Amino acid sequence: MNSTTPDWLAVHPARDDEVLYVDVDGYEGPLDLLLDLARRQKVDLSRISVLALAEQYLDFIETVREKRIEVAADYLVMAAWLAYLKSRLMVPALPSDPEPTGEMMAALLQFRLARLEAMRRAAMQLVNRPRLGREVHARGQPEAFRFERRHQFEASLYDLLKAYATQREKAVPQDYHLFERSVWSLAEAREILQRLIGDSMDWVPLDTYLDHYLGNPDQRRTAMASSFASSLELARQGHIELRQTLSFGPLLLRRRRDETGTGDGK
Amino acid sequence: MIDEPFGDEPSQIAERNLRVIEALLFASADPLSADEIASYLSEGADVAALLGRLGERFQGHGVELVRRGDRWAFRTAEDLSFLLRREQTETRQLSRAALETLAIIAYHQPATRAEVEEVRGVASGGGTFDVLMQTGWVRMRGRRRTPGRPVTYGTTEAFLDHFGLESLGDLPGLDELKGSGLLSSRLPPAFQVPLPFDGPLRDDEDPLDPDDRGDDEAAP
Amino acid sequence: MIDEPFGDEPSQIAERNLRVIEALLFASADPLSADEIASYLSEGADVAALLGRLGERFQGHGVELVRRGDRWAFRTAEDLSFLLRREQTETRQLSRAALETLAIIAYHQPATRAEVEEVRGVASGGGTFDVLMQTGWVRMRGRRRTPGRPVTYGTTEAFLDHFGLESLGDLPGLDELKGSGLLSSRLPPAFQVPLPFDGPLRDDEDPLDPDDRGDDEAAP
Repeated sequence: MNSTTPDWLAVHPARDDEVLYVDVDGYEGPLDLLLDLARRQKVDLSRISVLALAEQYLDFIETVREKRIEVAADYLVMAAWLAYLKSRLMVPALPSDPEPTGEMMAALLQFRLARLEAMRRAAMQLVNRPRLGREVHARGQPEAFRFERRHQFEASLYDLLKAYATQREKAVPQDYHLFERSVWSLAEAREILQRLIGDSMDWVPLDTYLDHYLGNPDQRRTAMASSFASSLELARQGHIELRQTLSFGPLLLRRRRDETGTGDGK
Repeated sequence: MIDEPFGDEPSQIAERNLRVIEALLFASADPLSADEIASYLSEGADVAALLGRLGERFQGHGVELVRRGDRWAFRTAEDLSFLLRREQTETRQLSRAALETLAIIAYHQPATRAEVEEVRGVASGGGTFDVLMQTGWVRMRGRRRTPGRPVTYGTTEAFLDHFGLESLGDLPGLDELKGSGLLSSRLPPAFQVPLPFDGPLRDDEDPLDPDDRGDDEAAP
Repeated sequence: MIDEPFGDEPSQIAERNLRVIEALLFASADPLSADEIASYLSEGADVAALLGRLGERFQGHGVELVRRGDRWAFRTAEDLSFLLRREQTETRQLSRAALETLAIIAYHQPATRAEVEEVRGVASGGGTFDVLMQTGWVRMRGRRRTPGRPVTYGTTEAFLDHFGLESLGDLPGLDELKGSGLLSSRLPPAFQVPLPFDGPLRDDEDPLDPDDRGDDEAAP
């Protein structure tokens, strides 16, 4: 092994038990935890005491839970299975019992542990092989097919234009966003109107105030409608006065006398 | 290429073919198949025999001809590895979970995600398989003909190339694992010990759907 | 490397040195100088003589040892270079994201990645730009003189070539796009199609730094 060996090879360096008891997250699932506990028995996996292993696992989970550390469901399922395994191992099976014997269950567990360990070892051997780009190298300056690559990609002008048009069109509502003023909310209209009227005590037609906005066809209607509605509201609240001398004549507005100087209405 | 006398036509043609193969394989960073090579050679050339001869010529060289699955490539000799050792800084190091998953796929292929999880005893995050697919070492092979039609995974030729294996039979410790029955995905160990298999689809595998992205719940 | 008898020590060392040079030159991305090579060889090795011998061995091969200035490399033999130029008919379609990005770069160039993203309304993965650079249709022009100095992208002559355009001015404008039905006629009056520009750097563009790889965070 050397410095470039990936971290995981040093998987579980002899942890001391204190660390072990809180570090459930350090394990990749219940089988990993069991394998680690099994290794602590320092015997060949085939000669391991499954009963002792089950007890250690159950103790571990119990301790962790006492410390109110949340344990993933996988671990609890395994705990339940091991508790059952333990009971099967301790009570001799009756010949009529249809359930698998404790010995069968123990063999199953041993098999799974051995298989996981074998796969780990295999992964380690694999990763320690002379690997391409590290110990073994391909041609550093490949020459093949350099010329054809330019033509490898296909797209027609139509595709290109279609893609562009679609994109731009899709973005249009966002472009509209800039002009969204074209709908005046009542609150906006009210604010604009109050600002325009200011402290003016003279009768001025609404159209004159809105002159700047009415010139813009996008805004004409909404400016007129919202301002009118707001002017009614402002009049009702006593901020301004309204006058219209003839039907369809200009709507005149002025600030109410006792409102002078309080643009924001008390 | 002057270690053999030539002058008669067939040998001249063979020499030329050898030169072409040498140039092609030297020029390409990725292994080439016999078919790909054949299209550059004279009609009816015996590619396998030519590759064999080329391999002999480069035996003991600093660069050797190697077989990777059904493909061939020149690679620097393994025994020079300590001299040529380069740290791969660009490639991210695989997580432990990913390496374990890779090994399980390699030794148990074709393997479904559930089978990998069964060996590891823990649910794999989707990310692990994605990362492995990104390395180019693992591919989706097809779908298992069982309820849910889970995707089956296997290794690629890039996998063989990266780890310097001629074929899956070169996987380290394969014989031992086979002997101990540890390659079984079924429990308890079945009598018939399966071998990793990266050939065409098996009887219990369906091809992937077009545009299959490996979501485990495929439409039946 | 077995075409000469050896057995005596000096010849064994020379053989080994030859193997190392062969592997080094094969694996190196750039031609190597004699000095660079020497650092891998046994003490006091005569690099020039070894290179001469290696060159002889590869004479007439599909691959030859060539000298480029003071440096050495393996190259496909001249007479076989046609092998590498073979057109492959296999073509790949651009992904939708790549096509959209290309289109926006074409019309809005010089455009930064952020500007493209603004039009597309989604963040582009780095992969999209990489693919476009691979096509050879898009190039980095320079860096915009704004905070962050983002890279500006534009199209290449290969782009014009591929799409059959004499110049960027041939890209259809707003009215033509509307006329062909590609753009709907119900667009806000403010809707405009920019005039693309692929000339020299503009006032607000700085040249790329040497070895600029387009990382968006460049040193100022």
